[in-house]
Amino acid sequence: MDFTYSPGEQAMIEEYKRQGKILRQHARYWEEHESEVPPEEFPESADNPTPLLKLAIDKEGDSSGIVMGMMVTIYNSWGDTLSMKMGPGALGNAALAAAGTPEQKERWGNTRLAMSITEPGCGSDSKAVQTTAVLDGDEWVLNGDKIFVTTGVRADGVVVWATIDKSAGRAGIKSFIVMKGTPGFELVRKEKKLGIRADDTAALRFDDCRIPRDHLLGGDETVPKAGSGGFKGVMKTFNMTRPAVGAGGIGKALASHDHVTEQLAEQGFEVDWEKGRQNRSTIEQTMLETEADLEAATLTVYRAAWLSGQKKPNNLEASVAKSKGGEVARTGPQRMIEVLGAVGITHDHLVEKWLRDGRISDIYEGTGQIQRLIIAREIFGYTSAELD
Amino acid sequence: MDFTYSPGEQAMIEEYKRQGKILRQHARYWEEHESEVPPEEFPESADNPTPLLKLAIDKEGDSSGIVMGMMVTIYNSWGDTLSMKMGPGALGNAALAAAGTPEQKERWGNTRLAMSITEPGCGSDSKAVQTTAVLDGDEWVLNGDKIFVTTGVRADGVVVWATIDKSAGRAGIKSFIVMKGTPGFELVRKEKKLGIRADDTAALRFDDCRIPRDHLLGGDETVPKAGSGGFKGVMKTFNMTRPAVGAGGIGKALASHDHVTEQLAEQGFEVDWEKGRQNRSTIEQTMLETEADLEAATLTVYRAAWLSGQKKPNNLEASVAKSKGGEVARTGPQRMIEVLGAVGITHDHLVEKWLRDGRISDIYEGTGQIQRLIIAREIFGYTSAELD
Amino acid sequence: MIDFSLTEEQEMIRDAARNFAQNELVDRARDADEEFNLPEDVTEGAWAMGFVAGAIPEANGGVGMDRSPTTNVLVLEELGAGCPSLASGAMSPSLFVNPLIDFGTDEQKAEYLPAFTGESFTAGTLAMQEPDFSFDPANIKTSATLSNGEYTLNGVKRLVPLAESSDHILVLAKTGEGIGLDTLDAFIVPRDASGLSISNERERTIGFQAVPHYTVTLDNVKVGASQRLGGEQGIDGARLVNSIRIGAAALAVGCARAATEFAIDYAKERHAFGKPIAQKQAIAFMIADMHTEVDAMRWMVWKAAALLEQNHPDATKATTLAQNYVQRKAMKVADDGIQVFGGHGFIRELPVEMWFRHMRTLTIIEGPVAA
Amino acid sequence: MIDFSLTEEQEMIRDAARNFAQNELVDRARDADEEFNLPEDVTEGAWAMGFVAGAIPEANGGVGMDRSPTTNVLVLEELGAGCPSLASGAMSPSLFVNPLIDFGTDEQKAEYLPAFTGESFTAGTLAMQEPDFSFDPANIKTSATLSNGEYTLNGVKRLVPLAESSDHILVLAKTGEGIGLDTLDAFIVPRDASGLSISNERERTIGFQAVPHYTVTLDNVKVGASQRLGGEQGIDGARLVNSIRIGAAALAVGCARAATEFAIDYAKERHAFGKPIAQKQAIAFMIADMHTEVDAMRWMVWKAAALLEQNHPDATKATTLAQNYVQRKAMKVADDGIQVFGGHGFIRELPVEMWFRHMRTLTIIEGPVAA
Repeated sequence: MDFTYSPGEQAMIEEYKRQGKILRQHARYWEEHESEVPPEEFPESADNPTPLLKLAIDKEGDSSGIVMGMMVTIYNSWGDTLSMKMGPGALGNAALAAAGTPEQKERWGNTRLAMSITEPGCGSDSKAVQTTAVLDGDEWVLNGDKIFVTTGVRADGVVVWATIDKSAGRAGIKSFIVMKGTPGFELVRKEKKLGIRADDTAALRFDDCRIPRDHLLGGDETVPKAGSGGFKGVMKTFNMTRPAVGAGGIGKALASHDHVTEQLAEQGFEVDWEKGRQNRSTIEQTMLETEADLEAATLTVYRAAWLSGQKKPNNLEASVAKSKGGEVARTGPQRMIEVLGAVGITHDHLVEKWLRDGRISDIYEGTGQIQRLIIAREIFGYTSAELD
Repeated sequence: MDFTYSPGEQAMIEEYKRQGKILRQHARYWEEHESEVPPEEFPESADNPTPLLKLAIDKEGDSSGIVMGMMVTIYNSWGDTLSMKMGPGALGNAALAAAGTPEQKERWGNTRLAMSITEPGCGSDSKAVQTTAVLDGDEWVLNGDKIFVTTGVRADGVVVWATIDKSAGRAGIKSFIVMKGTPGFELVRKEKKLGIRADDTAALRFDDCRIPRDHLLGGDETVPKAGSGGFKGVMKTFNMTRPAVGAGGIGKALASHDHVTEQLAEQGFEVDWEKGRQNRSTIEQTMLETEADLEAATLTVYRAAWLSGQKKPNNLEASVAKSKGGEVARTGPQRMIEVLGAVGITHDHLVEKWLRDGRISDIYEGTGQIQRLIIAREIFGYTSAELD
Repeated sequence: MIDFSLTEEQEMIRDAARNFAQNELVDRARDADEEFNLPEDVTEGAWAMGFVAGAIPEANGGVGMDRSPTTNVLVLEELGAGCPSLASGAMSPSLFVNPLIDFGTDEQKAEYLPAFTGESFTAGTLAMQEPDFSFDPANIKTSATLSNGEYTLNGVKRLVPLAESSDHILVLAKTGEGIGLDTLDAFIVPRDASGLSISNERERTIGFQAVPHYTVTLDNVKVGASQRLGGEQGIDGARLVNSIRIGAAALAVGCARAATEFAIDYAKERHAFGKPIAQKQAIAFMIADMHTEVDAMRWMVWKAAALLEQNHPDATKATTLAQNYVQRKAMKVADDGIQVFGGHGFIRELPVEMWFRHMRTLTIIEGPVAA
Repeated sequence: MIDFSLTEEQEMIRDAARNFAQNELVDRARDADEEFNLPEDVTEGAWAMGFVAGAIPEANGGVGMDRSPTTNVLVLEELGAGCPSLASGAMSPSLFVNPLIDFGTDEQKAEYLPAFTGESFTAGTLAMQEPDFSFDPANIKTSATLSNGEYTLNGVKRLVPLAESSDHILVLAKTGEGIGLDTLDAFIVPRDASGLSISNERERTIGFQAVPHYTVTLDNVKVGASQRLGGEQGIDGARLVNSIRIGAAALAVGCARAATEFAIDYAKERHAFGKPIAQKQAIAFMIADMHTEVDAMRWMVWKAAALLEQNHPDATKATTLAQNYVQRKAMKVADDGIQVFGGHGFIRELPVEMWFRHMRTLTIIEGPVAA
């Protein structure tokens, strides 16, 4: 049992924070210019190599890679939604890596692939996917509308969900790789959002879009009967994604809390950890309770990741982490604005932005409600038919 | 628009509080002696006539009778679950008054009748009543188990729900008057409870219990088809009961808040209404937020009652009031114990008792969850089949 | 007497406000927010309805309706249900006019109120907020020092609506020491007073983007003793602050109501997992709670307004309770309002994310209007 | 390194504690509570498991296992899941023993610890709570004044478990001035010391009725300087208080877990409106949140215990955060635990109402055991 960061992790986190503060100087600009796509690399990136390099100090005491991935996600999110230097991949690349054939990985491994699941008529209900893929000779013909495609503008292509057999429900849903420029594949718009405005979120349309037969991810054209084995394969990759989305939410809330802590410290105010509740001020109590909530959420994220590192199932814990992360992303920045008072709603501080940015955390990758459904099914041992 | 109490109401409330403090001197004794039934009348009652007499001062400015009934309920509950002098009736009498034939009212009007609905297998789901009443010649034969019968020990008889036609669902449920001493009618036990221990709560059994045909309340033996008209008649009487149960919960929470306010005042502590949030102590903020919650709940109760006084439908508002009253009965005393600290969990104060007593408010007459179902159906315009 | 009834006149005014809000505000709200624009026809339309100036006494050229906080909260709820941001922009002159009516000397009323009796919208405003995180009207930092029959004002005011277009700004300041709302004073300061500066840039805020807010700095601004609102007697600081806090709360109730009604409609239409999401308890209960809190908040605001109207000694307590309750619950309603819509709630197309931003504004600043 | 793994030894001890709790506590809990009785076989059974005395050094006649707060919280969660009240009664000697191990001088250990190495349960206790509503261990009121090599203790202590049957009471007091946990001192006071009185009546409490608690009054109680725990150096007050707070939190996690598991089983069996109530989202989500918070609370407690074990400078912060979180969430879990059962939850037959009372006790008193 250990809950301390290794010196290397500590150094990495500090470096993420230091670089995050640099990125924050760009944050307002790219939020204001949401119709543009931020650069792949900021000018400062040359002098600021990835904080992961700080880890070398102390390999012995480091956490497992998956847990460390959560730290990275939290403190990456802590700075801003911007990245000093964009990584090469996107969400679709994870799907490619997980489910692609060797040929597919070889062919598209170096492209940036977005992931396109959601449709105007279906949010969390992924089995309601209406986009169709019909095999016509050696080509799939795709038709349908997709929304909320993260990185959909910047990406080279997308991994898109479509059904090849509506009657089969989830089992009929397959993933296809469609590259930009394919006729019939249209980038409809870049969404204007409450927060994470610098992140690109696209709406796409497939209108008799024809792709070669071998663009079906994994290559398996069969539709399993009744059972949802095919779907479960997809759900499995979520076990890492849900804690990560929770971690992103925690990052925003933590940024708000850290910022307000600094602001208060400038006025000589500090939480006294020894003093009892009865003798605290309201501000002190608010700061303390918010930090407790953040700590709780963070530990559930680490727990879900740690299990995964131990090769233990974490479907339940992944949803616990996601629901807690989503919750603090809502309540944390809200309360921090209350502590700041009226200036908290102005652009004097980034807290109002973090409230808007973080608000998505309880929505995407399954709303808090969907997470509770998953948790409840797990603890009751129910199928999705028994509890929906 | 007016939200002040008339001088008469003010005097009545003060008198309820004064007498309530006398009753509190008996509170621990009767809680400890839960197997006994408290007296119909306490010795002090001779010198303490009903606080309603205080109203005479100022009839002009008084609230409508139904609203005033809620004040009475709140401040009756404020003292203790004990009454200086028991009223003559019980819940079953209200049903008799609302649905009885003139002959029935004449015959049983002066007896104390409990109301018996709930069964071990059905809580909020009243259409699941399993107790049967079968007409055999000129007699109804009742069979079944009943629980949670308020005043069931003290009462002279009960108004009991039984189905005369299971296939008809709610429409088949009728009310019957069964007096104590009827063969086959057994008082199984007096329940031991978390709180309101001085209140008697009985479990009853009907084992081939035969009653004359004219003991069917209202005398209507027909079973309406499909529609739930028969049931709706019963639900209507609830529109007064739900706000009243909410009011009872508020009484307990208010008692806790008033008590702690007094305790704090003794130590020179008072909430400053002018000071802003940023400058309050945690205790001050807790006292203030609890009072705000109490005020909100109280106003929803008054609103539901006021509508009823205006002969306007209040099914929605009755459930709003019940859900808010049930909520503050849980959170109010909990927080007040937190303010008192460790002595708050001891018998030094009655607050721990009010927490236990009040806990029932979010359960009986429909749990908070059932109230939300009713609210949701009303605002969506859904039937109980559409939202269950 | 506990009485929730409205007078016939109140019902009429409320209905008129509702019509105006639904017809003139709802459809304008999104563009106004995105374009940082307070449309002139909106301010003129509200002006024509008499919401602001109706209570200016006949003696000062007004129509002399009752100065009624209860009527005002009815109007403000309706306007808030249309768009709290546009409503606050259109109603911000009430921050100047109502305190003048309530506390002004006859001379002050005669001098400053007639400007607001014309047919066209006239801006007027009040400067309250300060940059300090522990800002508290009961312990305001802006000072007014009396010397040689003149007051010298010093301090920084934030988020002053329409400061740029108002001829006069009512500045809250403290003439003495101590803590409490009775330490408050208000000064009628001309916008072009020497030492007063208005920020070039509008303040950027999470919500209320249609309303121009400015930082106003007072650097040894000198005003005559006659500019002190209420003259030698000064003002009832608690009453002024209560009126402002209740105004914000009433707008918040309206906005929360709109969010709830919008969620109800959407939940019945939107299908997931084979049926309307309204038929899912998780969604149904969330919206049921939204409805419940809108009700509860409204009665809290009504009570505070009624006590304020009666000049009841408990008015400050009722206002503080109502403000506290509304700040907690309205924000939750707006936040859950997004949740019902899932990802669609996050896009700047449906109004739900806008209401969320407006609500965060409304529940933080002490008040953009006076009830 | 973030690491949730347990050692093999910890897993073994935890499993043993689980077996003991499920077999020896669960069925005894209701009668013990109703009869205000701490059954001797329960205290003896727990004693035989070595939960209390295991860490007494070999030099003092003990078995000398590691003094491990992390192992202790594993045990306490399990015991709390059995019955937190019986657990606290059986483990209350830890309030005396663990501080002695942590802070005692060699002489003090040699004098007082051997009494706890026998085969039979030996009572020992600590007096912390005071009647003041603003009680705060960082600002304790009981005073210890040094004069002529003797300390004079004055103060009133509330809710001292097993005071009547303990030979010695560890009394928390302040020798100096100031605020902070470093102002704390502890004194080993014989129960029969002159000036010390134990209330005749047991304290009546909402929960934990099986455990005898007493008011202990110290009226000019004189003890030698050698009775000051830790001798001249005194104690690390923060570490002592942390250990106690973490102990209570661990019991609360166990109790909340029991309430959640019980609710899960019931919700799947109980039918209403034609199906198990677990299939209703309102109930399912409520229990899902109960599960989530039990998890979150547990990791908070683990972290605090791990930092305490490492004597990490952030241990006090972690403990305060864990205590705060557990106090809020565990109470909600226990309260919702009743709600799942409706009217049945209100009857003193199912354990849910008992857990609610125990939880209110656990989340208010600072700690009935030391981790």
